[in-house]
Order: sequence, then C-alpha cells, then structure tokens
Amino acid sequence: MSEPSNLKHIDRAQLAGLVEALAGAGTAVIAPALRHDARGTVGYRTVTTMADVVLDKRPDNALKSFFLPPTEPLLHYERQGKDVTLTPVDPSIGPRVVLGALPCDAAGLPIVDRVMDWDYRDEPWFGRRDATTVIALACDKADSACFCTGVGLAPDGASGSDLLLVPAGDGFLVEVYSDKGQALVDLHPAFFGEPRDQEQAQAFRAGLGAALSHADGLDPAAARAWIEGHFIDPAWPALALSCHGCGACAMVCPTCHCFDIVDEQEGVAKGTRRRNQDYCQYGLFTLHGAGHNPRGDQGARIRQRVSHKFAIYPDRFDAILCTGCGRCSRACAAGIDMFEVVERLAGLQADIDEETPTGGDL
Amino acid sequence: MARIGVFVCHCGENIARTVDCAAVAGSVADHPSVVCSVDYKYMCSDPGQNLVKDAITEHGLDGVVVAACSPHMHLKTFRRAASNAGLNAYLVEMANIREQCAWIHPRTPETTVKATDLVRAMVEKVKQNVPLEPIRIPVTPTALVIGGGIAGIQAALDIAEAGRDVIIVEKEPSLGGHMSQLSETFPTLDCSQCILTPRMVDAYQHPRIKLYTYSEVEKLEGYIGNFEVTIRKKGRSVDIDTCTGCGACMEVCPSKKALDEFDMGLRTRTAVYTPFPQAVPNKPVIDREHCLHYKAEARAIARGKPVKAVCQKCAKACAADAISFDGGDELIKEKVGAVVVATGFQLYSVAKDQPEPYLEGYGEYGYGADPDIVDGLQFERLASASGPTGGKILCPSNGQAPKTIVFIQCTGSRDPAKGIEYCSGVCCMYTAKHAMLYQHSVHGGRAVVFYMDIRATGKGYDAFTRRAAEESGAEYVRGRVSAIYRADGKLVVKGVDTLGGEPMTVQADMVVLATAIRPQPGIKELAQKLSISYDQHGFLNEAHPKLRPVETNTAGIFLAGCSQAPRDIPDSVAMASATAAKVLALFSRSEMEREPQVAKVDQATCSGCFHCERACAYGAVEHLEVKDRRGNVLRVVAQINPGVCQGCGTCAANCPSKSIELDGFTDAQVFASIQALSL
Amino acid sequence: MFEPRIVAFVCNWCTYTGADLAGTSRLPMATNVRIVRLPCTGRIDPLFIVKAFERGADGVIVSGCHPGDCHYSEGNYHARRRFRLFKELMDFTGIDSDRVTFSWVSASQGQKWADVVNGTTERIRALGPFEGYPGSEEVA
Amino acid sequence: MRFGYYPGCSLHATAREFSESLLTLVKALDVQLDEVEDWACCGASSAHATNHLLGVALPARTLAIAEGQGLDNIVAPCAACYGRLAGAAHEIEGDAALKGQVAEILKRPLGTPPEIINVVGFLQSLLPEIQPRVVKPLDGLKVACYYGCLLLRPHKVTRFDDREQPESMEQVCAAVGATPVAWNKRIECCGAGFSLSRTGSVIRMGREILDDARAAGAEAVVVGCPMCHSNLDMRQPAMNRGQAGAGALPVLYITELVGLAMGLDPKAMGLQRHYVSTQPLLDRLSTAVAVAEGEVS
Amino acid sequence: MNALRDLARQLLEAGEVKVVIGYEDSRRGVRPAFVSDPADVDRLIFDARCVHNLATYLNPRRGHVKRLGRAAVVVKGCDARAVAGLLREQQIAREDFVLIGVRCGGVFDTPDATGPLDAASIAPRCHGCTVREPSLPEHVVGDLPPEPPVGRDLDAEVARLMAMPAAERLAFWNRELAKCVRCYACRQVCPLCVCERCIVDKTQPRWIEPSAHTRGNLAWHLTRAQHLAGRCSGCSECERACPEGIPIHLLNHFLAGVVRDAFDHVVGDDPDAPAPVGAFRKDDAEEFIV
Repeated sequence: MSEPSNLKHIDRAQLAGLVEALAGAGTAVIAPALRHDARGTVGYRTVTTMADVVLDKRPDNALKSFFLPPTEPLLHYERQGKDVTLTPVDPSIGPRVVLGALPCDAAGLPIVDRVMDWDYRDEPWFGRRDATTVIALACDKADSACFCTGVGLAPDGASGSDLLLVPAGDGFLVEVYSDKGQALVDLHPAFFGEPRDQEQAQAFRAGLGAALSHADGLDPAAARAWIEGHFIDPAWPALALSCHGCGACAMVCPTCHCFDIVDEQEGVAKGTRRRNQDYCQYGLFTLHGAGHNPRGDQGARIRQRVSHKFAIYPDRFDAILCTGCGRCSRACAAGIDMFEVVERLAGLQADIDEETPTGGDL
Repeated sequence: MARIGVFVCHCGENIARTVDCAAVAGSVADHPSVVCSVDYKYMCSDPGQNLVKDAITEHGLDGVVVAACSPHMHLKTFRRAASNAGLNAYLVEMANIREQCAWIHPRTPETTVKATDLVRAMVEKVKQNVPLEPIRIPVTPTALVIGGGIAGIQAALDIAEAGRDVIIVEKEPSLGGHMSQLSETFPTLDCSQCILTPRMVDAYQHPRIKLYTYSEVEKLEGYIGNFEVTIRKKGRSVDIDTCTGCGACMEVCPSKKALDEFDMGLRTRTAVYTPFPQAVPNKPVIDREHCLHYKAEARAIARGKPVKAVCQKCAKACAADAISFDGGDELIKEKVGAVVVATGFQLYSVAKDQPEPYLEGYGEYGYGADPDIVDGLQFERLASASGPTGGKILCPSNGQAPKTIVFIQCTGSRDPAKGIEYCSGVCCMYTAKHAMLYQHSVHGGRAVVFYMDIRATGKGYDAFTRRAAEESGAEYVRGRVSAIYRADGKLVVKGVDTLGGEPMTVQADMVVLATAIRPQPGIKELAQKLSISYDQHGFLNEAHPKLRPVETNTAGIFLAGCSQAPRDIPDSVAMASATAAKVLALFSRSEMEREPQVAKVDQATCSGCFHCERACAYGAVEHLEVKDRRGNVLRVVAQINPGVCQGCGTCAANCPSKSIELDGFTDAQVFASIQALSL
Repeated sequence: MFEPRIVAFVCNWCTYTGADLAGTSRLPMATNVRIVRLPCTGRIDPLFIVKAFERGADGVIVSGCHPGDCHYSEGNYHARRRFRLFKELMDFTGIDSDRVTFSWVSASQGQKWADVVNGTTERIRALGPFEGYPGSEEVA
Repeated sequence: MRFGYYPGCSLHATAREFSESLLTLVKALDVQLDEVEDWACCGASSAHATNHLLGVALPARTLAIAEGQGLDNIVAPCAACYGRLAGAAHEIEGDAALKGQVAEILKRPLGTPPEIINVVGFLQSLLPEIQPRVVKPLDGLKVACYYGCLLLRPHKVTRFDDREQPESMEQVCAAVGATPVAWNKRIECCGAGFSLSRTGSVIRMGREILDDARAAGAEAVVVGCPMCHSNLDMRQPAMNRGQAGAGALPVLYITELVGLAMGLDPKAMGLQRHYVSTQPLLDRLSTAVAVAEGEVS
Repeated sequence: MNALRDLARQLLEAGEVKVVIGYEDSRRGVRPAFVSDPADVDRLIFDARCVHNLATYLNPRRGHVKRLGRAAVVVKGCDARAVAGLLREQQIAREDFVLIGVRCGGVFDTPDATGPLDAASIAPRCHGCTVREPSLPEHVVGDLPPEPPVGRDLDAEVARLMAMPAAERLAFWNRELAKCVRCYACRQVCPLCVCERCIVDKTQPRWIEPSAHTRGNLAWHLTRAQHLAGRCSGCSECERACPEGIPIHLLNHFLAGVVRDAFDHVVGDDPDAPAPVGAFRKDDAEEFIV
C-alpha cells in the first residue's frame, strides 16, 4: 500500500466546520446519511451539514452512482420540418467532495477508471471523477459479507481516496494520498491541525483484521484459473438455480459499470437520449434484435458476471473487478454469497491441482 | 419515412367561420412527414375528393388526414376516395374540427390552435396506421332453426323459399309447437290447426328443409358463418322411412296410462303414439318411460339381469316391420352458417312445487289442485274440436258444462310476490277469446273475467276485447282474486271489484287461469351451449332492445318468438321473418366482409395468462399450443378469432404485457396521438 | 389566466357521438379539451392517462357509455374496475385524482358532455398546472 | 328442556285457560318455561298502529331483557304477542340504524334477539315428547284447525309453513289422535280487530267460519290465538242465534286438545272457563275412551 | 424437520420428483436450496427464518429450474396462495409438481435474522395469518407451532399514509420512488410476474420509460401494482428484494384492500376460485364516475 504524502489531524468540530465551509462555498458534499425514507436507510447523498452525516453505518447504495448514475441524459433531439437539432448535455459539473467513503467504495473508482479510459475516454465519468475529491474513512464495519482483504484491498486501504481518515483521539488522523487531497487541505487550513494520537490510529487499524478473518486465504487467482478452464461446466447452472435474474447486485456494486443507451420520446419528433445503468443478470441484456440470445439462461449470465469480475477484467485491465464490499451478497434476495462463490471456484481449482501433481521428471 | 397529406375543409362557413383553415393548413405544413397540406371549401364535394385523389398520386402519399366533420359523417367517404386513388382505405383518418371544434368555440386564436392540435394528433396517428384489408369469412349458407313451432316454421320457410338450405331441430315428435294445441286464434277466431297444418306440411315437404323431430341440440361450435352443430336424435324405435303411419301399433299398445302432453294431461295416451292426428311427420314414437318393454329392460339392467323381450305387441302388429327395440339415441353433426332460436314457451304453473327458487305457487287458489281449475292451454284443448271433449267445454271433474266460469288474468304475470313481474302480453287477448268461445259453446252461461288492465295493443285487438265484454256478455271485473276453494260442490271464487269498490264472491263450476308465459325448460342450458345470454327469467337477450331486437350478442345467432319474450302469433311470425331476412343477408355473399378492426395477439410475447379471455364478451379468444419441432407443447398462448372478435379492445387493455394490438386503434396509434395532444 | 391542457379518452359509440351532438347543438365549450377517439372505454389502459400526464397534460377526461349501454355490452364494466384501481392508486400516491374526470356520457347527452368539459376545465384551472414529476432530470 | 316464556296480557286475563293448559302441559312434559323478567306489553293493536318506533321499541325491550337473561328463545303463546315480538326482532335485525335508535331509547344494548316461538311450532317441536304420553287418543275427534291471521302474516316475519295452505296445526292434532277436517276458512279473518267497534261485522264473519267448520263435519274448532278464541267462543251464541241446526261448536286451544289427549285434568286446563261448554265434548271423549278400554259393555 | 427430510428422501428415491426445492442454512442465514440427490436431503431445514416464497421457482419464466425436471416445492400457507395464482392463470399444471406444505408459526422479515421472533422482527405478512396450516399441498409436514406474535399491521401503515394530506403523501412516494434504480428485483422475485415480455421492456411503443427518473419510476410502480391487483399473494418478496428499501409492497397491500372492499375479493389459495381480474359485477360501485 502506497505511503501517505502528508499527515494531518482533524477533530470532529473541525470536520463539521469543513462540511459547512465546503457547502457554503458551493462544493457539493456527498456523505453517508439517513435518507429520511420509510425504512430509515442510510445511503450516500448530498449533505449540507455534518449533523446529517452517519459515519458508523454502511451506506446501502454504491458510491459509483455519483459517477455513473442509474440514468443520465446525453443529448436532446428535436425534429422540425426537415431538419433535426441535437443538443448535447454538458457533462461538466462543479466541485464535489465525498466524505466518509468506505475504502471499498473508493477503491472501486480507480478500478473502473481503467475501462472508462480504454478505447476512448468517457467524458461524463472523468468529468465527475476530476471534479470530485474522495475522503475515505478507515472501516470497522465489516460483516460476514465483506471480503476486501480477500481481493487484495484493506479496510484501511487508501486506493481511490485522496484523503483517508483514521479514527484517532477526539477526531481522525488525516492521511494525504494525492495532490487533489493536499489541495483540499491547503484550501481549508483552518480545519486541519498537526497529526496527533497516531498510536491510537495504529491501534484502531490493528483491530480491523479480526472481523475479516474469514476472508484470509481467499485465493481469487485460483478462482480465475478455474474459470479460464471451465467455460462449460455444471457448476455454473448449479450456481444460477436460485438466482432471480434481477439487477440488484449490479446496481449496488461499486465496480459494475455496464450501461444501455435509450431514446425516450418526449412529444412529437423530440426526446432525450439517455445513458442508463444496465445489468448482465437480466435476460434482455444480451437479447439480439433478431431474437437470438447468446446468454440464453441464468447459468450463462451468472458465469458472465463472475468471469468478468475475476477473469476477464483482470486479464484485460490487470485488476479484479471486485472490491469485496459484499453489497451484492447483502442485496441478493436469493442469498447468493459472492465470497462463497469465489471460495468455491478456488476450491474446485485446488482439487484439480491436487489431482495433477507438478514437478518430477519422467 | 412517411409521406402524409393534410386536407383542411372549410365546410362552407361551418368551420371557416370560427377556425382559420388556411392557418391550420399552413402551420401543419412543416409538421414532420407532412408533404402536402391544403385547405378547401367543401372537401366532401367531388372536386374536394378529387383534390385528395390527385394529391395521393402526385405526392405519393402513404397517409391522409382530412380535417373536417365527424368521422361518423364522412370517414367512409374519404376512405373510398383514397382507395379509388390506390391508397389503402385504412391509411385515411379524419380530424374532427367541426362538431368538436368549430361549432362549439368562438372565433378566437385558441380555436384555431385547437384545430391545429387535433390535425397534428391525427397526422401522428396516421403515421402509425398500416394498410388493412376487410376481413373475409367464408359462409356456410345453411341455417339451423331450433324449434318447430310457428316461429321456427315461418323462419325456415322464408329462408328455404329464398333458396337456402335449412335444418329444423324439434324436440317433440312433431312440428307445430303450442300453436297446434290452440283451438281458435284471436282476433279473427279462425281455426288454429287450419292455418297451421298447411305450413307444417310445406316445411316437411320442402326440398331445402331437413327436419329432425324428436331431436335436440347437443352442442354448437364455431362462429358466424361457420358453426358446427351436434344434434341428438332421440331413439324413436319407429323407423320413420318404412313406417306408413297406419296406427296399428297404437291400437294394440297395452300401456295406456301416459298423460297426453298434447292434451295437457286432460286424457291419457298409449306408449307408442303420435302426439296428434295431424302430426308432421305422422309417424309414431315409442315413449320409453311408459313402454312395457323398455320398463322391463330398465328394471333388468338395474338388477343386472339379462334383457328379455317383453310385450312388443306393436312390433308384431306393424305390417311395415318398422318397429325395432334396438336403436338408441344418435348423434349427428351438421355444418351451418347461422342459427335461429325459436324454442317457444311454457306456462307458469300455480302448483306448490316450482322449478325455480324465486317462483311461488298460488296457495290461495289451492295450488290449482282442483280438477276444474285449468290453465289457458287446457282450456284450449277443451275448446278444440280435436280435444278430449271434441270441442265441447265440459268440467273435467264431472263432464258437465260449466254454468258459471271464471277467468283470472295475470295469474303469475305482473305479480312480483310470485316471482314474475313482467306482463305476458297475450293473456288479455286469449282470455277474451276464451270468454267468446265459452259463450258460443255454453249458451246462457255466465263468464266472469277478473283482470288488472286490458292490454290490447295489436291491430284489431281492442275491438276484439270489446266484443268479448260488450257483445258476448262476459262480465269484466277489474280486480284480483284472493281465494278459490270448493264448497257445496262449487268453486267459490272470492275477489274484489275495485271499480265497484266491493268484495265479490262467484260460485263457479270452472276456473280458467291465464297463467304467465315462461321460457321453455332447459333454455338456460341451451343458451350456454350457444354462448348467448339470458335475463333473470331465462328469456334470451337481444343484442339491442330497440335497434337489434332479433340479433344476439353472438354474431350469427338470431331470436324469434317467445324464446326472447312473451309474443303472440303475429309478433312471433313477424320476428321469424325478420330473422330470415338477417340470415339471408348473411348468406347473400359467399364470404362475409367485416371491418378489420380486430385484435391480434403477439404470440412471441403472450404468456398465456388469458386475462384477455376472461375479458372478452364474445368468446373470441382461443387457446393456441406453441409446439417445438418434435411437436412437444412449449406454451399455450392466446389467439383471437377474427370472425368472432367485435373490436372493442378490452382484451388489449387487459393484457398486462401489451401483447395484444387492436387494428385501427393500436398502442402505437394511441401513443402517437397522446404524444401530439398533451404538449 | 392559466389554460390547462386536458386530454379526453372517449368511446366511439356513446361519448364521441354525444360530443358530436353537443357540436350540432352548438353548445359552447372551453377550448382546452382534446379528444382521443377509441372504440370503447374497455380499450382504455390507465397507462394512456399516465402517459398524458407525463407529456404535460394537466387533466384527463375518461368517458364512455352508461352501464348496460355499452356497444360491446361489457367493455365499460371492465373499464370501471380498471379505473377504480387506478383512481384509488392515484389517491394513495398523493396524485390528486381530481385531475381525472371519469364519466358516462351517452350519445344523447350533448349537454352533459358540455358540462363535463367545462366543469373539468374549471376544476383543473383552479388546481393549477400538474407538477407530479419533480426532478425527473436530476442526476443522482 | 327449558324455554323462555312470554305470557303477555291475554294469558293473564281473557285467555287464562290458554295459560293454564299450556303450563299444565309443559309440567306434564317436564319442560321448564323461564318467564321473561319484568316483561312489558307487546304493543299489539295499539302501539304499532299509532307510532311505528314505539311499536318496535316496546317488544324490543322485552327482547333485550330476555337476552340479558340469557334466553336464546321465547315461547309466545298469544299469536299477537308472537307477531309483535317476532316482528320487532325482524325489523331491528334488518335495520342497523333502527337498532341503534331503539337501543338508545331503551338505554340497553341490543344483541342478537332470541328466537320467538309460536304455540304451534312449540308443540310441533315437542311432539317426540308428547306422542309417547298420549293416553287418551282422541278417537278421531273431528277438529277444524283455525289459524286466523296473526300466526301466518306477515310471512317474511313469521315464516309459518305456508301462508295460504298451512299444515302444521293439522299435523299436531293428527299426532295426538284427532282427525283434522278439510275446510276452507282456516285462514279467514275472524274480525277480532273490530270486536268492539263493529261487532256486527264480527258476528257475520265468525258465523261464516263456524258454518264452514260445521259443514266440514267438525266437532270442535282448534285455535292458537286468544283473539280468535274470544271471538269464536265468547261471541258464538250471538253467531249461532237464529241459525237452524247450528249446534254449539266448542272452541279449544290447541294446548287444551293436546292436554286432553295426554289425559291431563280438564279443570286444571281451564276447560270449564269456556263460554261454549266443553262438557259434551269431554263426555264424548271419556265414553270413547271407556269403550276403548272395554269398561262399559 | 425430520418429517420434511424423510418426505423429500422418499419423493426423490421413488423418482416421483427430480428435485426438491426447499430451504437450507448458510453462513449468511437461510437461503433457497435445490436438492436432487437423496443423500443431500439433510441440508433441508424449515424455521422462522425461511421467509422466501419458493413458489416463485414454479414461475414458468424459470426455464433453468424447469429443466431440472419435476419438482417438489416447500411452501408455507401464504406461499401456496401464489401457487394457486399460477394455477388459476394456467401458468402451471398441478400434475407437473409436488407441494410440500409446512405448518408455520410466522417468519422473520429477513432470512439472516437472529434472536426471538417478536413484534419487531416478524414479517408483516404474518399479521392475522389464516393459513398457518396449508390446505393446497398434497403433503403437509411438521407440527403447528404456537401462535406467532402480533407484528406490523400493513393496514395501519396504509391508514397512516391515507391520513396524511395528499401533498405529504405525494412527497413521501416521490422520496421513496426517487431511490428506485430499476433493477427490477421486485418483478424478478415475484412469483406472479409471469409475463414473457414485461410491459416495461416493450419498446414499440414505450409506455413506461425505462430510465430511473421519477417519471419512469412512478409509471413503473403504478403499473406493476395494478397488474398485481387481485392477484398479489401478499408475500412482499418484492419489498424484501428491493436493494433500496422502497416500501413497494404497501402499494400491493393497498390495492388488495381496494379489491377486497370494491370487488369483494380476497386472494386465497383455492386455484378454482374466480379472479377479479377480467371480471366485473354489474353493480360494482361507481360513485367516482359522474
């Protein structure tokens, strides 16, 4: 894990002050907060005061949605007489700060950056990325669904974060990991003090591993090896039996980034072209106009999702498309447990390795 | 890319007075896909229509919108014009800017704006129109007539005379129905048999009429023009072809206790019988309930014993050897294009036991148990020359002529307390007739008629009832009868004279109840077989009480006579001829043409929940099995029979997955109209 | 003065003919109503109403034959159940169901049609523009 | 067996024999009658004629009390009481608003009213008890069962077997050895309503009834209603006056007839209270019995 | 539990069914289990955490489950209502599957619940349950557990909402529906969403906008609720499946009340009972129609 370029301390009062200052200066502050809905859920949303922020609960929705929204207009079209006018929607937005991101959510951003800047640079995505400073908070909220450590991340990892907060004394140790982060500190010096209580921060970090012990020794590489050798395998349809084929897992995933482009008619010969998040577990995802569907059943679809995350993406972009946040497992109505899936596939590979001993010339 | 033409009509000043037609045409001109937009004084005039035709060829239009009056007025006109110009008629729509715009608004900019909106909406709709062809359904030009009474006979003769084949199904052994039981008929007092029998014979001998007596409709499948009927021919044990009708069998038959249905139980008959001397066909049947052989057979079968031949005197007596005890019922299938239901009526009975829970008998009349309390049809038989008394009106109890006779109208009819609130229509007339017949038969006798109102609306009817009251001297008493009982050998009839304001008691020898007319027993079962509807009394429902009185909601099925409501003979005959006209119109072409406004199912997306079927008033939704190559059923989906569908679109709205489209009003068309109208 | 947009979905046999009658009787009406002619109220899917609102209508009229008079004998009975569910659902979700008029107008009730049109227009005018879709364009 | 019991005013006055015969009878059958406590007038003839609400509230009070007493049925021997109680029960059951209004007036809760049983139905239900106890079969005594109006009407309230051709009285009488005659005036109005105001009419109407019963060969008329009884019994001399061959026709309460068949003491049942002497009838029966038992030769 | 396992074993060994669909325990609570091998039947369990409505696996859309062959499905009384719905609408044939009914003492709101089943933790659908003893299944196993505790009453929640001023109600639903990301978990998990092609996926024309804005979301949820009116079996799986915690089932429950009051119909587990969908009574109330 890369080392912080600078250390600071921010106490809770200062943090509150920072939020107000940012909001006051027209910077959108996005943080985990009560959504004031019927079921009292917590999710990332824009806040204007620290009072709304909830730092001790995991947000239900993925931070991703603030970079790749469930729906966003790309352009408006209108036909008058013979000619058509297209009005693109300007993707650029004002400055934003994400406060209290889960490290696994933050870590998802650089992973998705790779595909968004692959064959062409996705302007809406990077427009929002550039405009946003991410302040993550070292996480002690791990539950049985979590396995960030199993995919090479850590509850106190700083990947994707410009600043990382670690609880220390009356506030947080602030670790600076990027120029963007430093810039924020420099812009609001009043709210950042010199680092202190670092040993408490150390102690906090030391305590985080326990809740994740089940993920120790998870071997995604083995899983990848098995996947690459078993495109056709009874394990896939078996895995899919209980799957409802909905998009819940993809929608809450910090790294799932598929989208669909639709034109919505809004009157006579006019409308809006929109980009909507899409999800591979749903039959229509690959349904061809001609009626053929290369992923005709749920087995093929679930294979796609798992393969994409643990074999295809690593192969193409050299990164696992999963941060072990466990949201998909929590969201799944059929109780499909991503950690268990990876563990199982890796296990299958292990069996194979035992059967075929290596070394020893003939 | 659509090419739409818009034609705005001034309708003289009718539209132009408040709508700026030129402005409408102008602003629509640059509406997407509009390639020509003009206004004209009278679009429906010849030059106006030519304007449209020429534009169609000149601009190669694939859609036309005429902005003028209501489509109810001229849509057909412009569709015809378009198809003359080679454009499919169903690519033409009308925007109603007269009745629903020009005529209801002042001359303001808003009015013109609204007119423009209506035109735009229609342009948007017409862009979604697709060429349609009228639906053609082959027609089997054979009519099925259910019921061989006067209505059925009349309908059959009219259709046959026009050169179309007819099949009559009559459940009794003979044609004739109730009319053959009547003595004389009002208002002319001519002999019922004398006018009916020739018709019966005509029907029997007509080369185009096939007659199934002693038969019933078992099942009806298919739809208008293409029905298949299954007929149950009840075993009559007498071969109708070899039988000579000599009657020898009846003379030797020892079983004589069966009540004679034709004579309304006023006498008995043998087990092998023809209902009446003039029966058509005049060939007997064996009534298996009463025949000694069949009774023995039934007993043997019940006891699991072998069946032995018993009696069979008739067979031995039959010179033609026409009687056989082997045959049973026979099921016959026939293809027909139309159905006339003429099943007639039965009389309400005052007895304690009633066929329907909502009906009640007349306890106050001792439930009619007294032999000298008879109903209208029994009186007809007593008055009939062919009846049990040879036309002499005599009391069943003692064979004496009744010195005093009481007629009670509205027995059951118009009496909600007994369950029937409707008027039976014919009772006023036949009671008057009965009173006259009585006076002719029993000179110096006293006839008292209790009535609620006299309803004599037919031609010559009122004069007839007056004759009964004024000339033949029947005492007409306006009032009801509260009790009938026997005392000192007389029937004591206690009633009230509401005009005199006095209770009155009549010591009578005979009482005739003008009991209500009810539909035939089994009518509801038949209606279900034909999938037509009926009211709470079982009378069959017409499609529209005023404008479609002889049609049903099931296309191709028509109603005549008392199956639909109480009717007298003239009305029944008129109705019968009306059904014949409807049937012949249907048969006039080898194919029916119908507006192609019907629903279609997208079988690829239909999930077979059949909400459409539940919502269809016409039973147009069928089940279609989607099979794979090996013929395994993959799914069962809905399919709509265009011959039956009437195009209401209820199924389309009920379809959760929007897998049903209604041609002419498809989702795409409605959607487009909404897009254009709301902004 | 606010001029509401009102879309009317009417059946071809009763209400559309009634509206024609109103025309031939020259009964004055507000210009705010635009009629969509359908064969039967049975054809009307609540989505028609929803779509009209989405497209900017401020009010909707749904009208057909009186019970028992349906040209297709039962269409309006089915429609009535559909409308019941939709109307209750509007109320439950807080969308003012006063924005929709459900009516039976026969072919002979020109005057009633005029009353329905004018009454609805007045009512919607009082309610003001329909703003049932806040933040439809907002990005999370 | 236990039943609720509502005597009503008649059974304490003009119809004492009705009450006496009934009570003697139930004693012999050891059936217990629990009288409704503090019962009030049923309102017959006057109340419902003057004020509908009063006509319902009066009997409803009795019903409410009975209910409170835990009675789930009430035997109301007097046909008028029966009519009023059953009528009130029917009305408040069918009209929640009225029920509330009445409850308000009575300041009592109204639950499900008890079942109201008329005397004929009561005896019918007891036939299994009665028949084994018949010791003096009535030797085919010809009786004319007279229903009057109140037992039968209104039908929707009384649900009596058949409003026009009832049979239940005949069934009870036949079951105890009498022979019901077939006659025509069984449900004719006896005129009780006008007993005082238009006595003349009542005499005429009663006469027609009695004549028809005699014509049918009846030796006695059997009734289940105090009004009918007082008319046909008390006014019979007047009815028979000037009628050649119009022998006195005893009018028995159906309870008396059944009691006689069970050999109960005529005096205990109040048969001596009748205006038309029942003695000849009693004599005729005892001889009959004697003959049957072979005492006399 | 043993009765359940024994029955499952018999059915599998006798070849009467190819798979038993039931519940199994896992590291994250109870989840659906598909048991094809008689040796595995001991995986099957049933307890108060078995909240899933397994009837959804009989839904004809589940091609991959169908392919397993004839199935025996473990159903609670409430789940059986959904099976009845599928039968009523001719989506499945009774002879094609076996039902193993389980007597039920109420279930938790979530399958990973711990602690006692109490007023706070019990699923709302259990409120006033009348089908703890299933009637539709040919087999019913287990002993009837004690009366469940009384929990959340959805009627009360509906009433509370209806008591609000309309504007507040509108705000409430806008707030909730704004969260919808159109993952269609509600539809996918629903045993009675049987459409081959959901209306929201119809593009010609596109009645319901697929985008997750309030316009599209409102149209979607209104339509979904209406399509389930008189059909919804009340299992509220749609709400459990929703990753955004939208109280979707309130809409279904509300309409169930309307159907009950206006059409005199309550969805039960009798497949032959007439459905109010595509039906009518001539005297249906119409006070809302002028």
